Amino acid sequence: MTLSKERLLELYKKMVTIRQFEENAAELFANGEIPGFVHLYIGEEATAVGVMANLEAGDYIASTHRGHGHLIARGGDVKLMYAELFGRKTGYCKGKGGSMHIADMSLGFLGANGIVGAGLPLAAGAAFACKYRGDNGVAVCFFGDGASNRGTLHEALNLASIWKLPAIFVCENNMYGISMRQEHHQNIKDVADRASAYGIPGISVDGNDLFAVYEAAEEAVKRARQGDGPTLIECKTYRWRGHFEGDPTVYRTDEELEAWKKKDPIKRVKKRLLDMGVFTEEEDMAIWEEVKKEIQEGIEFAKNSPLPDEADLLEDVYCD
Amino acid sequence: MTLSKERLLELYKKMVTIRQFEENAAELFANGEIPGFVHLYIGEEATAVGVMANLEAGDYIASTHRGHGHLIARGGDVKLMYAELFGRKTGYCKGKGGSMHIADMSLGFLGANGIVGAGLPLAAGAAFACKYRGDNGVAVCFFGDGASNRGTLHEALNLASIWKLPAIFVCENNMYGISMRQEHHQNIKDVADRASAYGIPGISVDGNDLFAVYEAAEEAVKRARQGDGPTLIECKTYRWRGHFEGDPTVYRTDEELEAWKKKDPIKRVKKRLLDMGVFTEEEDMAIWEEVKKEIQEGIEFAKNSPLPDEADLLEDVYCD
Amino acid sequence: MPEITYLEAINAALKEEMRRDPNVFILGEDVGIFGGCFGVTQGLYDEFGPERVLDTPISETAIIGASVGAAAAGLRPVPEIMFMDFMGVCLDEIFNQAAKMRYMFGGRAKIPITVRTACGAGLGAAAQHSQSLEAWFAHIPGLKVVMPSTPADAKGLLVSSIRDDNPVIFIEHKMLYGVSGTVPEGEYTIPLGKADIKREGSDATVVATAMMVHKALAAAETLAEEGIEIEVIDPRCLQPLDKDTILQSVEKTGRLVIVQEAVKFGGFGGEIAAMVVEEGFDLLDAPIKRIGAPFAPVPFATNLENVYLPGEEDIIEAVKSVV
Amino acid sequence: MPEITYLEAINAALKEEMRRDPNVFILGEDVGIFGGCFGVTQGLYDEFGPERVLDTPISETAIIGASVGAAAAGLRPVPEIMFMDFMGVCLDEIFNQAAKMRYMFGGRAKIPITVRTACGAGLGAAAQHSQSLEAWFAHIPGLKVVMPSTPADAKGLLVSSIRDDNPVIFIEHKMLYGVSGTVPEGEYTIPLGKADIKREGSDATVVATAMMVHKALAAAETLAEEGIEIEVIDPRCLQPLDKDTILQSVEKTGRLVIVQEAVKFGGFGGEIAAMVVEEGFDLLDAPIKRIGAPFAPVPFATNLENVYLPGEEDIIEAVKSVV
Ligand SMILES: Cc1ncc(C[n+]2csc(CCOP(=O)(O)OP(=O)(O)O)c2C)c(N)n1
Ligand SMILES: Cc1ncc(C[n+]2csc(CCOP(=O)(O)OP(=O)(O)O)c2C)c(N)n1
Ligand SMILES: [Mg+2]
Ligand SMILES: [Mg+2]
Repeated sequence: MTLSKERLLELYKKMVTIRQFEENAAELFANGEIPGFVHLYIGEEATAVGVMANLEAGDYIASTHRGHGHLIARGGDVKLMYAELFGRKTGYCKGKGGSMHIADMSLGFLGANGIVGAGLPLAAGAAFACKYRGDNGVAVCFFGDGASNRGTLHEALNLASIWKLPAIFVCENNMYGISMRQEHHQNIKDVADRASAYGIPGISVDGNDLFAVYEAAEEAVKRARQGDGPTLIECKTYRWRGHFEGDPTVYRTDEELEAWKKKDPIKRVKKRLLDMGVFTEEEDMAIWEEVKKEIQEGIEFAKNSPLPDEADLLEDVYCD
Repeated sequence: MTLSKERLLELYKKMVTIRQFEENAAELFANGEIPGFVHLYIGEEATAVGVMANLEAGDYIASTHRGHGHLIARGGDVKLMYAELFGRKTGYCKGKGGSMHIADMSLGFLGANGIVGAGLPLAAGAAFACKYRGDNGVAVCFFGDGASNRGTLHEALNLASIWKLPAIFVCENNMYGISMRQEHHQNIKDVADRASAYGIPGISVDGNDLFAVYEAAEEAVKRARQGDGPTLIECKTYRWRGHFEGDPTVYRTDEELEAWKKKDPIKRVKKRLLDMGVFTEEEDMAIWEEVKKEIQEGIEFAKNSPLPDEADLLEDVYCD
Repeated sequence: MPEITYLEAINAALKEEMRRDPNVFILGEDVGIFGGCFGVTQGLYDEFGPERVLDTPISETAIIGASVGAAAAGLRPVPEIMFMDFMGVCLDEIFNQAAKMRYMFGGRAKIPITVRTACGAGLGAAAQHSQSLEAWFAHIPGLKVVMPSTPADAKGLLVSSIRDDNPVIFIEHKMLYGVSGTVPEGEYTIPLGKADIKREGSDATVVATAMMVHKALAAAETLAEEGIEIEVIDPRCLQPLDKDTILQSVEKTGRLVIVQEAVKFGGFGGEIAAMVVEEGFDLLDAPIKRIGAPFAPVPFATNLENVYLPGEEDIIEAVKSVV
Repeated sequence: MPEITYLEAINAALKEEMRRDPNVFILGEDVGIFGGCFGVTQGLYDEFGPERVLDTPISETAIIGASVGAAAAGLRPVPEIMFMDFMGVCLDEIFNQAAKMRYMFGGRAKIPITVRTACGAGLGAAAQHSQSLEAWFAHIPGLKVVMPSTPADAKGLLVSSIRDDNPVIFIEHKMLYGVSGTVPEGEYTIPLGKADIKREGSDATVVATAMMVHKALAAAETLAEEGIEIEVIDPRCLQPLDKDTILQSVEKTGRLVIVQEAVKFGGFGGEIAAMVVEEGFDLLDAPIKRIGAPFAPVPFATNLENVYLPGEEDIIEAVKSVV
C-alpha cells in the first residue's frame, strides 16, 4: 500500500463526510424533510472509500439502494446530493430520482438502483465497454449479501469471467438483507466462496478496515486493468441504522449493534492515522468541523433550491 | 448397487425405447409429420434412465425442451407421446402442448419446458411440497450445461439448500448449448463445481454410464429422503443429433461425434449385461424387436388419432 | 359491521385461509417476524410458524418458480412480491409457467397460486417502486387479475383468490393500506369477475380501479353539488372482466370516463374503452374519456408526483367535458 | 429496386450499421458462427469477428443488463433475444433500467440500445415460442417499440433504431423472415413514429401490424373484388404512435378495424381504438372492430393454431360488418 499522507487524509475525510452526510440525512428524514425511502450507509464507510480510492477518471461504478456512501467516495457533490434527496430542481437528477436513483455520469457513476442486484450486469456491461474500447477503464459493482442470491449475480459473474471483463464485484456483506440474516439466506460462510463457481478469484476482507479493503481492491483493479478478468471481493461490515429509516430492527439485538459500533471503521482509521503521525487530535477535530461546514452548506443549498418545475414533468423521458 | 436382473432388463429396455422413439421421431419430423421444434435425446439415454430408476410413485420431475427421454424413463406412454408430437387429440396434452410441453401429472412429471432453466425453481417448489407434507417424496430437475448459466440455477439451488429441500438437480452436460461449447460459456471444468456456492454436494459422473449415473442418483435420492437436502449431479454426455432437428451442426466436427458414438451408452450397458450373463445376444435382439413393435404401435396410434376439435380451442385455459 | 383497514383486511383473509386450509402457506421477503415490508403479514409468523410463513432470500424468480412447482404438486402458495415493480424479475415464472401450464398440458394441471403484490405511487418512492402494471397481467390468458379498492373487497376477494384453482395476481395499492372501511362479520367471499357499483348515478359512468375509486368518489361528491350524478363502477377484477355491469351503466348514462393510476398509453383503460365501443357503440352519447398517468416514469419530487398522479380534478373535468 | 427477404434486410441493416459505426456491436445466443437461431446474423461473425459479434451464455438477464451498462458507457449494443417469449426473463433490465435511467437521472444519461427479438405464431412452436407481447413494451415510457412488416421497412427502421439514442424494442415476426420485397438501393432510414399507408382506400380503415399487414392486404384484394376499398395502415412503430395518419384515414372512411396477432384482450389494439374514440369520436360512422387472437395461449396442433390466428376471413368479415 502506497498511500501518501495527503491521500490518507483525503480518504479519511471522505469517510467523515459520509458519516456526517448520513447522520444529517437521518435527522432530515425524521423531520419529514426528505420523502420516500432512505437507506443509510453509516458503519460501512471503509468499504466504499477503500474500494473507490483505487479508481480513476474513466472508470465506472454501479451502486445500490444504499448508495450515498459510494457517490461521496467517488467524489460526488454533497450539495447536489442533498438537493436530490430533498427533491429539488438543482439536485443530481433534477429531483426526479431521489435517494434511490442518484447518478453522476460525469463520474462514471451509473446510479444508485432501486432493484436489488440490478447493478451486477450493468457493471459487466460497463466493463465490457472499457475492454471494447481498450481504454484501460474498469467497472466496480457494489451489492449486498442479500443481493448475492439474485440470479443477476450468477449471470453477470459468469459473463464477466468468460469474457475476462475488467470488473470488480464488491459484496458489502452487512449480515442482513432487510430482516434476513446471512446464515438464513445462504448456506455458505463467505459470499466470496461463490467466486469459484465462475473460475474467478474471491476474497473476503474486514470491510470495516479501510486498509484491508484498499489492498484487496488494489489487487483486483490491477488484475482487471492487466486484462486478467474480474474479482469478487467480500467486505464484511454492518449497518448501524435500520434497513431504511423507520425500520424498528426487531430482527437484531442491541448487543450486536453495540459490538459493531465498537468496530467503528472511522475510529479505526483515526487511531491508525494518529499512530502513524499523519494527524493530531486537533487536526482530526478540524476535519470534522470542516466537513460539518460542507454538510451544512449542502443542506442549506438544498433547502434554498427551487422545486422542480411542473412544466418539466414530461422532459427527460426520451433523448431527441 | 442392488439391481435385480429384472430391473436391469427393464432399465435397458427403457434406454432402447428412448433410442427408437427418437430415431423414429427424427424420421417423422423429416417427413413433415411432426410440426414445430423437436429436440432429440439420442446418446443421453443412460442419464435419464439411471436417475429415474431411483424414483418412486409420488416423486416429481421437472424436465426440459429435450424431454422425451425423461418421460419414457419415468414410464410415460409412447402412444400418448407420439400422439402429442403429431398434435392429436389423444396426445398427452390433447395436442395443445407438443414436444416441448409434454407432461404427465399422474407420474409427477411436471412437463417438458420451452424455457431453458425454468424447471429449476419448479422442482424446488415440488420438493418443498414433499417436505411440507412430510410424504417422503423427492423432486428431480433435469437441465443442460447451457441452462446452468441461467439465474434460475442460482436462485433455485440456494433456496433448496437453505430449506434443505429433497431435490436432486441433474445437469445433463452434453457439451453444448445449441452452438456454444461449455468451455466458451463457462469458465469451470465441471458444472458440479457450482455446488459449493450453495453448500451442497456436487458430483460429476460419466453420463453415458448407466451404473455410474444410477449410483450417484441413488446416493442423492437417499440424502434427499433422509432430510439431508439437495445434491447437484452432473452427467457428462453428448447429443448425437443436432440441437433441434434441422440443425446443420456447423459448430462441431464429425470426429467429435464419431468419438462419442463409440461411447454409446446403450452398447455399454448391453456389453455389461452380456458379461454379467443377464441376457444373451438373442434376448437382446428380442428386446429391440419388442420395442420396435411398441414404437410402431405408438406411431400408428398417433397417425390414426383424430385432430383436436377446433371447438376445444378455448378449453383448458382456466379451471372452473 | 366492524371497521378495519385495508391492511388488516388482507391480514385477516390470510389468517383465516391459513387456519381453514393447511395447504395454504405464505412466502416472500421479510414476511416472517418482520411482518412484511408494509406490515401486511404481521402476526402470521407467530401463529403459523416458520413452516407456513417462509422468509425467502432475495430471489423473486425462485419465490414464484417454487410457488408454481409447489402448486403443481398440490399446495396453495401465497407468495408476496414486495413491490409490483419487481415483477420484471419473475415474470417468466408467472406468464410462461403458472399461466400456461394448464393449457399446455391439455387441462391436466392446476396451479392454485395467489401472488400478492403492492402497486401504486404517492409515497415518494420514485420510478422503480411506484408502478401500476396491471395491464401486463390482464393481457395474459390463464391468469386472473384482482385489484381491490376497499377493505371489504380486499378481504372477500383475497379469500376467493386463495380458494381459486387458477393463478391469481392480487394487486394491493400501497397507499390504501391505511384506509379504513367496514367489512362483513365472519367468513365471506366475493366472486372473482363481479364489478361493484360504488355509487349510483345517471349522468355519467366512471369506471375506476384501486386508488382511483376513492378519487372518483370524492369527485362524485363535488359533482353532486353541481347537480351532476356520476355512477362509479369498480371492476375489482380485470380478468375476468365484468363487461355487463359496465355496459349496463353506460346504457343508463350514455357517457363513460375511465380512470386508472397506471400510465394511460397502452394501459388497461384502453381495453375497457375499446370493449364498450365494440359492444356498446350505440349506447354512447359522447366520446369516451380516459384518465391515467402521463407518459413518463413516476417522478420522485413530491410536487411532480402530485401533478403526475391522476386526481379528483382530472375526473371532474373529464366528466364535465362529456355531460 | 432490389428484391430481398425480410431476413436479408435485417441482416443488411446490421451489417451496414456495424460498418458505419464502430460502437455498434451485437450479442446474443448463437449469433456467431451459428448465425442466429433463424439465421438473421449469418455472415456477421465472419466479417466483424468475435469482438463485435458476441455469442453469449444462456443468460438473457445478463445479455440485456450488460447491454444497458455498455450503452450507458457509450457503446451502441444490439442484443438479440431469440424469441420474444423469453422477455419475461430480462424484463427488469428493459423496463426498470434501460427505459427509466434517463428520466430517473434527470436527463443526464442516454441508453442507445436496440433489442432485436422475434415474435409470432405459425410455426407450431406452441405457447412459449409464439407470442406477440408488444403491448407490454408500448406501455412503458422511455422505450420505443418498432414492429416492421416488410423488408424495406425492416431495414430502414432498424437503421433508425440503431442510430436512435433511446432504447428500442425491435420486434421481428418470425414468419416474415422468408417474405420478399423490394428495398431502396443504398443507405436509407425510415423515421421512428411514422405510419405507412400500405394501400389506399375510402370505405374503411384497417390498422394492422406485422404479419397482419399481409393478411389485411390479402383481404383488401378480396374485398376490392366486391367493390369495397379498404385503406391499410401499418403504424410500424407503436411508440411513438403516429396518431395523425390513423385519424386522417378514419376521417376519410368513417370506419375502423384494428388487427393484431396478439391476444385481443388487453392488447395494443385497445389503445388505438380508445385513442380514436377519444380524439376522433365524431369521425366514426360505425363501431370500431378489433381483431386479435382469442383469450388462450398459442396451441401446438396445426389445425388449432390455424383457427387461433387471426386471418383474412376475420378481416373481411369485420370490414363487412362495419361498411
Ligand atoms: C429485486 C428486488 N427485490 C427486493 C427488493 C426490496 N429490497 C430493497 S433493499 C433489500 C435488502 C437488500 O439487502 P442487501 O443486498 O444485503 O443490501 P443492504 O440493504 O443490506 O445494504 C430488499 C429486499 C428490491 N428493491 N429489489
Ligand atoms: C430462457 C431461454 N433462453 C433461450 C432459449 C433457446 N434455447 C432453447 S434450447 C437452448 C440450448 C439449451 O442448452 P442446454 O441447456 O445445454 O440443453 P441441451 O439443448 O444441450 O440439452 C436454447 C438457447 C430458451 N428456450 N429459453
Ligand atoms: Mg445486506
Ligand atoms: Mg447442452
